[in-house]
Amino acid sequence: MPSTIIEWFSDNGLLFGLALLDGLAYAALVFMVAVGLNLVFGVLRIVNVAHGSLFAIGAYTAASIGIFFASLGLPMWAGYVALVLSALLVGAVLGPLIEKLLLRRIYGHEDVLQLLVTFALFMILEDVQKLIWGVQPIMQDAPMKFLGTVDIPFGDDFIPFTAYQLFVLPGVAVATLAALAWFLRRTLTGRVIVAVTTDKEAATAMGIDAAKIMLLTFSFGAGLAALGGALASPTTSLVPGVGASTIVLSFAVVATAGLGQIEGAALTSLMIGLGRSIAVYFAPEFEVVVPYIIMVAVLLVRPQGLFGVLETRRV
Amino acid sequence: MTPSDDRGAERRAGPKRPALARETLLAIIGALALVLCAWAIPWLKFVLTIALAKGIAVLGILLLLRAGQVSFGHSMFLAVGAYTVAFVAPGTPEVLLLLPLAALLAAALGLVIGLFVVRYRDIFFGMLNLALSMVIYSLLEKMYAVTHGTDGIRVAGLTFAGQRLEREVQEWAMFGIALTLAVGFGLLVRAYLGSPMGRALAGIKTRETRLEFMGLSARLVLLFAYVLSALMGGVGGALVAMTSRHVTPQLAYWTSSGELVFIAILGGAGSALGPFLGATAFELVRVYAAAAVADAWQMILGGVLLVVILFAPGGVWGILSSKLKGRGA
Amino acid sequence: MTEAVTRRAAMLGAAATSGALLFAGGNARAQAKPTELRVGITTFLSGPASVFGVPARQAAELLFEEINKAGGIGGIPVRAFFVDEAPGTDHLVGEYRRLVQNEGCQIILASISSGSCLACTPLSDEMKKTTLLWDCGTQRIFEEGPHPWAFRTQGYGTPEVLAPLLYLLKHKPDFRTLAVINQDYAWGRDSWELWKAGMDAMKPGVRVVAEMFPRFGATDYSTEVTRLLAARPDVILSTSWGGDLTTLIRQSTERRLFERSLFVMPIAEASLPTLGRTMPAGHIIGARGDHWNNHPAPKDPARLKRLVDSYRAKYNEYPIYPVHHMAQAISAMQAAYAKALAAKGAGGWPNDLELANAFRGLTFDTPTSSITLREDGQGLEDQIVGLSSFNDKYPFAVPKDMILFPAAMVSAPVGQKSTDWLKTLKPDFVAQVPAPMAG
Amino acid sequence: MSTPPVTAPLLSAKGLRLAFGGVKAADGIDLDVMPGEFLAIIGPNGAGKTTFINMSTGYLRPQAGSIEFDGQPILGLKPRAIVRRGIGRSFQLPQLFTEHTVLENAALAVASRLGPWSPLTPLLRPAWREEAMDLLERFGLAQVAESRADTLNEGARKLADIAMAVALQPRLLLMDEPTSGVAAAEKMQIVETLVRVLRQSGVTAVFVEHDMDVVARFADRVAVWSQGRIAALGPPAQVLADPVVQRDVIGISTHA
Repeated sequence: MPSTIIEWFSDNGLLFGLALLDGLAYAALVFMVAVGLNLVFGVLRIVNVAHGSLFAIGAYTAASIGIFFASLGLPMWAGYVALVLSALLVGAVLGPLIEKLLLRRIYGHEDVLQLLVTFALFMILEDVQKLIWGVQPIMQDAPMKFLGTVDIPFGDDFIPFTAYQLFVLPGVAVATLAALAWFLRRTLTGRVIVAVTTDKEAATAMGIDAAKIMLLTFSFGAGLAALGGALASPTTSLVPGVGASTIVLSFAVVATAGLGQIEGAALTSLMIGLGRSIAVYFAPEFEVVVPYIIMVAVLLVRPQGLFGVLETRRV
Repeated sequence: MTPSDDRGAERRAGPKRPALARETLLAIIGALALVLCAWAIPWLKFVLTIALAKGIAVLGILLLLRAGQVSFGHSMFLAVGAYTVAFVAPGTPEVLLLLPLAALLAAALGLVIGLFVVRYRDIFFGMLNLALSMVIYSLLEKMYAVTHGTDGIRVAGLTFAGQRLEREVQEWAMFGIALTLAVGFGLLVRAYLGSPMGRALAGIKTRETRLEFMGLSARLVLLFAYVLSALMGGVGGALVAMTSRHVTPQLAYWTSSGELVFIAILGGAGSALGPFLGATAFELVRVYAAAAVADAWQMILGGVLLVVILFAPGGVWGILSSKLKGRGA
Repeated sequence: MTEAVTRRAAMLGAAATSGALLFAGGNARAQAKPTELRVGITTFLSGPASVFGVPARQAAELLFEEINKAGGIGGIPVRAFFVDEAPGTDHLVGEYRRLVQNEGCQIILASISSGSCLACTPLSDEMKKTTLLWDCGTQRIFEEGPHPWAFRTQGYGTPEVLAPLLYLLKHKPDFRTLAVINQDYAWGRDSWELWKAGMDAMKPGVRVVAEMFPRFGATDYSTEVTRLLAARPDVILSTSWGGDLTTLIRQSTERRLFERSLFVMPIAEASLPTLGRTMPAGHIIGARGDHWNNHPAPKDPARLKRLVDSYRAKYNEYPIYPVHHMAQAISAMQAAYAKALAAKGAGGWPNDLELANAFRGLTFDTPTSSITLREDGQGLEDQIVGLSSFNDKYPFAVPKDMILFPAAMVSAPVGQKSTDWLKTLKPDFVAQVPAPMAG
Repeated sequence: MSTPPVTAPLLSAKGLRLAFGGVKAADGIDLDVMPGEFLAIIGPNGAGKTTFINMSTGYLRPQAGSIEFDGQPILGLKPRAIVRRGIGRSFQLPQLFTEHTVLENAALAVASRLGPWSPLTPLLRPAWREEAMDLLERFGLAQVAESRADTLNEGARKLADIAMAVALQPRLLLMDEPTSGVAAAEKMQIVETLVRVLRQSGVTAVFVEHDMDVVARFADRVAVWSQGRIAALGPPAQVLADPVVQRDVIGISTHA
């Protein structure tokens, strides 16, 4: 058995490299969803189960707008406009709506109640999606088709990768990470968000309008979820239930990353993305449990998460 | 009785006694109502048995909620109990053996997992439970040769104290066992929550540090509750398997765990009666919602949950007990 | 809450008690003719499998409407009670009981998912209620024990896998390597087991270069596609369906995997309308039956056209195979009632046992062919497999070079387990494959 | 083992050092607490007073040094093990179980001393209830026994917090600012109650205090903390009269 494994390695060393490329694209998608969830958790201290629904709605909206643009005869690059529009729409309309109508009423309640409000919202939105978009798979892949493929050499063979997955997804993820880091560290609003994440009482005592910051952060997180969904939509078919599997993965990322930590979310997403794609080659049976094993392993060593700050209770 | 009189009476008798009376009264009414329902509407007997079984599992959620912890993976113990029945029943179909076995195995798993997760609090506690339940879910799904994957396993014919019963009688037997166990575990949890162990458990929610400075190990206190809750989860799962006679990995999926937490809040975390009120309400709402609008039942359930949290955070128990209180019972 | 329950209890109590009495009276009692024929239908109305479940529900609504317009069955109207399979088995078995004990359904059309069927079928034995398995494909149902009250009004996994396999052996006999990428659930695993047993028996020595079972409902296959691109298998088998299959096909097309390997997709039909022109041509596609829109020689062309046209007119989409499977179950139900009513004579109404007996050995017509229910309850449905192609008539791929596999040829004989039977097949079995159909 | 000489300290800390980042919270602390004495700790905020209590109770671990209790090293033990050896503590911010009644708080402390218990024994069984009530009476809290702990005023919460520590029957009690946050009018009364109970129980006490009147009246000795060190140690009259202490410590702390 060991000898066959070594053989496998010598045969598939190059393939291993390809797996890393795949893992990168997957990590990018995971990051886009998880970072929004983590940001929202950091400020609102609510584990937003409905984040997965926002992802799904973002994806559906992007596809719908894309299909509408195509029906107008707009060129293929208009698909990218559709992606951004969808994220803006969800972030600017649905986000504030949910925050103002629902979440605002339960701030300060017990954690479990806050969690369940978003769980209830998740259940409702699942059916709403079905009522709006039906159950048949919806697809709109203009943004992916627009850029075509890139051939990556592989021994004396070559492997076509879509430029979208190779460049656009990781590119947007890195840009998002950089923009977020800049926003949180260099702008006033960003620093206020960080202040609220670190110590809400102190921040409020300093005269920060926490309500405004929470509204802003939630809408922003909703927009990020929708952008994640929109980015995923060109490569995948949208069916009911896509939100449920996304959110459970994002939970794992948030807990592993450390609460409210965007760099942590990035690193965790990368670990999960690479871990998963390597598992597809090494041990496909473990593909599904990879994120959870990573999470358990990280928390064993660092109980506060990768980038989390250990909170010592003052007595 | 004016409000001030009411308060005065309560102080003299201690606040516990009227609550106890309300709880007992409600429990008796509830049990009678269940029996009556099961008798009047035969198919509801099945739904109510499932509700009782889930109620027992939700008692476990209630324990952890008392410590301020939410397990978003508790249905893994339900699944362990259910799969124990499915695997063992072909060889040993005796219900009276299967139930303790399922309880034991679930408690053993609870001990192993508990030793790990009681070191964590809040979101980490919740998410670790979620992660571990997803691992168990994946195992049940992936080990196709053993578990038949998502197809699940049909539970073989069962015997009750050596007797193989007719369908109608067996349904009553299962209902009776579930009701008896529900009452038994309800009393157990009630006593436990009133004991120093239970009060210390509740202390984890408000002042965990103090526990340590009283010479107690908060982790040990939580571990005990965790194992007990796993045990009840196993019993609930075994009852679900014996009633529905078919088990699938779905039992361990995270939405099933969410459902258990949902039931706990719907019923109200204030009383050991809450889980059963919640489970009954949940199953009935689900069944009638599904019958009324087969493709939007989720929305109705979600709506009910929202209304309960926003307008009656005490859950069904909170509504009923305040009504009874209003009548001066 | 309590009040509502009590009121409901009083209301239902009467119905339920009479139901229980009927039940207790059992099959010997003469059955009074009801005022309506209540049919319970379990199908996926939410979750990923609703891509099948909802069209089937629509088909049932359409057809019931037609039947009632034409005077119902035996002079009484039919009424459907739909139940969602998605919440899980424990919920479903409760719903089955509700349909029988509370709603008073006389017949149940059960289930898309194998898990649901495996849970409902034993229940049909216990409750002695005729149950038509209208869509689930697991071979385990009738091969692991008798179920006298259950009938499957369509084919099942074995013919649905064997037919495409035979087509492949005929179309591309010289393939040497194969990879499989199936959804990770019962059907994905079972279909691979069936395929492997048949392939190893009829063409030993094929090297399986990758066995992948991605998560059910997976949204990204780029890693799997990379692996398949690098492995360059001659043939790629995928029995996936729904959103999973369309995603797999799109990601594979974009990266030209279809140019490197020949795909065999036994359940592609349901995804073709969604895929439109994205579907590559020249790959082996199946439909879980013979009900293709472009069937060259349907038994009743007018009926097929009517079904397709009325479905399209009402729902603005082409019917996919679950629509046909639902229609088959309803046809079977109509035929069985006709048979039972004829046996009873004027004014009579079949009781549960008489109804079940009417199904045994029943032959009923479908728009494309006719189906016979064997003595074990399994229906014999012909299979048509072909190569994906495009023509002017349809905005999506349809098969060409179609081969019709008679049901009896590709089904395991009564009493034999499919995998055992498939292992007994010989390489020369391929010689029995009929020639492609004309047209 | 023979009876220890009367002069043996109950708690003996030697060379304790602990720094948080650049801040030296303990920079070579040497302190002996003698049996039966009341030792007051004074000093400006941030001088490391609470850190000393936290180190002595196992909540923080010093980077260097040793602590012995009753001649036994206790460094590295968990708080609950140290509690079981007889060091109790109270908190600057009272650590009560806010959703429990005061009686339950006290009874839980009593029960945890007498544990382990069966999970079926009620917390308010007669024996525990009586002892808890007795304790509350001694602290003057009997009136509020049935009230939820989060409904009490600050003074009562402080007393309840200390009562819970006393319920464990410690030999040494470390109190972190027992009168902070308490209205000036109540302060003396609270301290008097406290001292009476502690003297009755024969408990040795160390308490951090900002009110020099309280210190002067009740402490046997005073230790002055400054930047992680003990700047002065001795009888109150002597220490409080020291001009350096008056300028650096009292001047600041009376304003705190």
